[in-house]
Amino acid sequence: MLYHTTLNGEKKKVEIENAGVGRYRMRIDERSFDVDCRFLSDGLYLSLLIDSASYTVETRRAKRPGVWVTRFGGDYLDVTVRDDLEERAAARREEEVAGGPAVLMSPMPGVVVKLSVSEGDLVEEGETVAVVEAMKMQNELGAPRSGRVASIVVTVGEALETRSPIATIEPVEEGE
Amino acid sequence: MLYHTTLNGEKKKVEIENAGVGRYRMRIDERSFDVDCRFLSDGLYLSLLIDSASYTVETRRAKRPGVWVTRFGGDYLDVTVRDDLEERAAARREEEVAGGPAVLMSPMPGVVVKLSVSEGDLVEEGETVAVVEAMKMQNELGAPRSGRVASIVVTVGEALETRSPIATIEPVEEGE
Amino acid sequence: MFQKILVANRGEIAVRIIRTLRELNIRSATVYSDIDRPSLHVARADEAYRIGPGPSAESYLRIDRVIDTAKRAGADAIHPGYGFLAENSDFARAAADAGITFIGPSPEAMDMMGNKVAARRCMVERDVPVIPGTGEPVESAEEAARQAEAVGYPVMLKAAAGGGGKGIRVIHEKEELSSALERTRSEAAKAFGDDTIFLEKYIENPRHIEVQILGDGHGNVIYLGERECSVQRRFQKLIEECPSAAVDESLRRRLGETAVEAARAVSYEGAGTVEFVMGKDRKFYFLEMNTRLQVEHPVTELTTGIDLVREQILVASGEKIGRKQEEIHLRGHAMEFRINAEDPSSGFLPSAGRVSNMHLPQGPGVRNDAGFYAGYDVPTIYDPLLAKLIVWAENRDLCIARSRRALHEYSIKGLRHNLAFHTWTLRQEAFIRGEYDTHFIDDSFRPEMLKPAGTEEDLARIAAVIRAWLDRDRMEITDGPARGPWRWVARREGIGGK
Amino acid sequence: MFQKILVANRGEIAVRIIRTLRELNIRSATVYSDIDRPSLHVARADEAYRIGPGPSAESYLRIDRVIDTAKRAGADAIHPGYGFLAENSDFARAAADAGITFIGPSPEAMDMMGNKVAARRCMVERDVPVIPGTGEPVESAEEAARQAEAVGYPVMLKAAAGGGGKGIRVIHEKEELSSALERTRSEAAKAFGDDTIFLEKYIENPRHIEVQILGDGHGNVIYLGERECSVQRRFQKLIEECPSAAVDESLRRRLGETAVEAARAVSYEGAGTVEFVMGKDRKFYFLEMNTRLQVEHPVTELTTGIDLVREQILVASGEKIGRKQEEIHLRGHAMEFRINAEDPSSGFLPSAGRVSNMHLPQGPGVRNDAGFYAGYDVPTIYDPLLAKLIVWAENRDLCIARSRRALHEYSIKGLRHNLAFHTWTLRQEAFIRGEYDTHFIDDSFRPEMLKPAGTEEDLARIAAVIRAWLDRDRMEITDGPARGPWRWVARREGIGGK
Repeated sequence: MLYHTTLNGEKKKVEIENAGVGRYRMRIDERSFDVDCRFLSDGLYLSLLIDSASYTVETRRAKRPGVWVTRFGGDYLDVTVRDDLEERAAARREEEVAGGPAVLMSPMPGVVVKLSVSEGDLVEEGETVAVVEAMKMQNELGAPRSGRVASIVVTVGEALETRSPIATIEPVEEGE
Repeated sequence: MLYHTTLNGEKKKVEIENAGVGRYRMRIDERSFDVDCRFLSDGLYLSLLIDSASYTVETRRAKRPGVWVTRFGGDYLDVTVRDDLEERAAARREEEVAGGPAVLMSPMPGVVVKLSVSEGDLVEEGETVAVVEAMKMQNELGAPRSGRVASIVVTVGEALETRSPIATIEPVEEGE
Repeated sequence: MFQKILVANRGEIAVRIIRTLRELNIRSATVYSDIDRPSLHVARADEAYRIGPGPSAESYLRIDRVIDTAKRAGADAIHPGYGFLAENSDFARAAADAGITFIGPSPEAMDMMGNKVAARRCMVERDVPVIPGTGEPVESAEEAARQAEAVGYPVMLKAAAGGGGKGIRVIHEKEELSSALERTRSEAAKAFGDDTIFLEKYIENPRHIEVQILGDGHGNVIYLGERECSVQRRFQKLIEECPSAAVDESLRRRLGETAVEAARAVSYEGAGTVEFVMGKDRKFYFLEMNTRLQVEHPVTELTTGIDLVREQILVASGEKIGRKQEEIHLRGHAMEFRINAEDPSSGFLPSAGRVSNMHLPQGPGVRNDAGFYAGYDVPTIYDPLLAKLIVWAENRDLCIARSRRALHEYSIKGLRHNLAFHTWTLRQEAFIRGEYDTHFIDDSFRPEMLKPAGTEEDLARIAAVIRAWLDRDRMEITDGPARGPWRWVARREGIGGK
Repeated sequence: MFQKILVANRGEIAVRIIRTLRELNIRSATVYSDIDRPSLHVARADEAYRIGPGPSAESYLRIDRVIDTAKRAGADAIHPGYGFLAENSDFARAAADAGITFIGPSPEAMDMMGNKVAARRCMVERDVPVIPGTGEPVESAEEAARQAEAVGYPVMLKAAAGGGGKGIRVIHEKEELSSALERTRSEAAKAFGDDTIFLEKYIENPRHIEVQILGDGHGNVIYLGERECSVQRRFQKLIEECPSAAVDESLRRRLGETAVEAARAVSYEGAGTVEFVMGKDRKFYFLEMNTRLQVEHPVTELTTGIDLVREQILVASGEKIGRKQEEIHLRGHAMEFRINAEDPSSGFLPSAGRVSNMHLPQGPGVRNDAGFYAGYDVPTIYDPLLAKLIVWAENRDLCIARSRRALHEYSIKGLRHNLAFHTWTLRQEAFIRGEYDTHFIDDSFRPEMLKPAGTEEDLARIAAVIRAWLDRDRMEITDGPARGPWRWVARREGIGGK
């Protein structure tokens, strides 16, 4: 079966065949690998032997569809893995979103201690929109895209949950 | 509710009332205790505060019905806990068993390397009946009761599972 | 000796203190807020008492409740840990009033060291070097110019009400001073509502070096080597070392003797830390004294072999320090890594949630001081320190190699943490050479550096693909035991599944 | 230096060696039998190669397969660990023939020390003390009487074919000797089919003391202190200490110098251990030399600060030992507890099964060398050593206190183990005083001693009753996550449950 993968922005196609229980034959570009794969700790870790090289891998689904956060040793990688069908669906989704507004959400539970912009302000991507206090730390939350602040839906002092919406930034037309 | 408990051969009655979520009021003899009880690690450990004294307890069901193996700190205790109904059933069971034959079973997987007795032999409780090798160690298995070896159902070299029967010892009548 | 000690804290430090109490055969009692009922310190203590709702202002910071609990538990001493009430002299006084020993210095020593201006004055009297500067607010541009000339450029203008790096301006040349003063003053007025400004010498390439000291009630004060704490992000320490790569034997002695002098100035009893800032010229200046156990005390324990919590308790019980200065030897090298529930890939945002699984590193030279366990729900209302990894080896190079190995073994699942940040730090040339200062992280760390390139990319692809592949076969393997056909296959092969 | 080393072992020792390889930046390869595919050493190594079916005779003991694997992996050295092929000189020769460095002494040194009679003769030539006795079989009662007179009573008669404490008889007086010889001879003939008997001095209250030595290929040999290994059950070591409570500075020097002499006798290269038996008169005698890393090497590492596996590798690569004898200092005290999958409450029967959960002790002075993890199925076909707990403290008393604390924290669920046995040992007066010999456990341990009495009885009742109570409410809480109403309640209170 063929998969579309993305890692650090680079896309590659990967071909996988089943080669016995827990065994796979994989092809990436011109290279191919034998993979022996077992679960440890009741499925929490994956032990891979890839052409005899041993890796203990942690992996979990990210929030975005088709994305896996994977750890080898000390490093974490975000990898997208999609089959043909999913790849086409994702492409459609991206097209629709590209021109649309983006919502800034709180990445953790906390309390709004400051709003740095007002509705109607123009912001650059990454510019601070709000400051949220959690675990005794003040955290500056930046705009998810450049554009105009279309709405702010929280007030200072308000308690937020993870993924509570804070503000919506809409794109600004060229020459506007 | 009233429970019959046995610890190290000593029997006691324990009365328990529910006193809120995860809270109990207990009475043993003339002493009574407030108990606050929470699970840690998804139910694998129990944190108890008994009149503010803190215990982290591991406990699991033993093979015998109504018996719990419980650990506080470094110590392990076998405790029987039965309600009235179970207590009566257990008493009946014990009566039936007392005069009957007992089966020696392998406590672990292994291989029979020696049989120390033959069918018809008289043995004392604890006397070696068979030697089973497991994990490179030879383990002497003793008779579960005194009596006569009624049957031996394994041969030297045979592989055993946990709880495989090895021999049956039947009681010898007084004066026989 | 004490019979029972109340540990008035939570998290890893409460667990760590309880360990030493158990080793001393002293009964441990502790306190917990409602949200902390399932916390590790409650399970590890001999006794635990509810002290109020989750927010610390209603629980761990309530002097009255802590003292009442100590009385109720029949504790004859209180160990405050660090943070919360540890440097609160009112708390120390309340304990004394209740007839309970406070494990720490006298309230007077705490007050003196808690007041920056008074502490500075006290140090100057004792010839302990302080950063050259006014010590008093700057009133005019002329005065500023005169003082700047006296201490030598570069100088720093500091808003009295600032802190955490805010309200600060560095001036390299005389010509800049006057306008800089104006700007700093007006910014301070705007930001803090207070335009008081101090001037002091600006220390270039500053290192944060601190000295562990130990005093008793019999006039003995010794020092137990230094700690290098310059790996900081926005004034938060992240990695600490003992010894410092910038300190040799003779400098160590001078630092140590200066710290002892500072401690003697306030008749210090117990364990304390004298913090210095050291410039690239190896001149050092008193910053402040922390009148408590430090988060990073384990690096000192591993190199000196001394249990500092034990020493605190012995001294508080009236014993003399059982060792002389010349008996203190540093052996090898130790590093501490603070494992925080915060995500270095997105601005170190705090993370919270359930630890679905964890694996602590083990083996030679590895110490874990952890305050969490698999299945624990990390609350958001306290500080994000989950655990400390402390590594010892024969020398600094081996300690770095061993730390890399330990971090490679370390795994925490279920919430974001900063393990990858520590791995990154251990790869930086400046860190490896030991040539870094307190600006190191803020100047050189970028979140995107956590995403490595190289051959592991291919492997990551493969792993991810396998996961997808398995998932496709309806194998439920995220965040829980493997179920479904894989489990059945595993059993058939005798490798898993009950 | 080596680029890649094959670790020809499994379990905790393979994991421990792999750790040092990672710290040295040497690539690690290892081997596994079919049943060991999910074992920890496979996951921790950089590379892993299948070597055959489960039984060691078909995998870990197959010299041909191990050598082939080393070649296939491109390893330039092999570390054998302990057990399996570690003391097999044919293996060492096969490695040399394949152009691969064997990390250990020369095959000649292994052969000499592997032959007890030859080793004894070699030691006698070097004036290393051996147990006074015949060294040759006893032919007649007259000869026995003459020899017994020469070495002094009590003496021991030993069947040549015996072992593990069997075929031994102790004779205290001359009058008993002749008939005892007859009986021992006839029993030996019956039990072992060989009536050869040796006579030697019987050492009363024997302690098993061993000395760690380290030699290089440049004629340097140093000793790294002793280890006390007298806590044994049927000749299996269970607890080891460094230093020994029975050894003072001057005795340590004599033991060490004697061990170095023994090692020099065979031009020893690498890490090795010279075992002595020591009587209550503190006279010691050579027993044998183990030409490999010992299970209990970590207690030496913790007190000397030296990584022995690292030293082995450096020496094998041709380096000189980087330290002189006078630079070796013992600091503090260390104890090792072997955590075995065996049940002390029923005759130490081996246990096997899945580790359903575990919690390793942490904090100051605690080192874990573990070969298992939560979810691991412990196989029955290898030795029962799951892990080692190694504890360091400033002195022996503190080390005992800390070990108790660590064992209190230690938890393994899902199979039987000997943690409770270690807790028992730490309560014994003889052990606490350090006055014990190799008979200590066999003489004083009874399984029923593991069941304590006291106030905890009541509490155990309560705990058990609560369990029963919860169970009654249909709360499924055995061996798995809490489910059902309790989970719901927990969530409502914000203390658990996702």
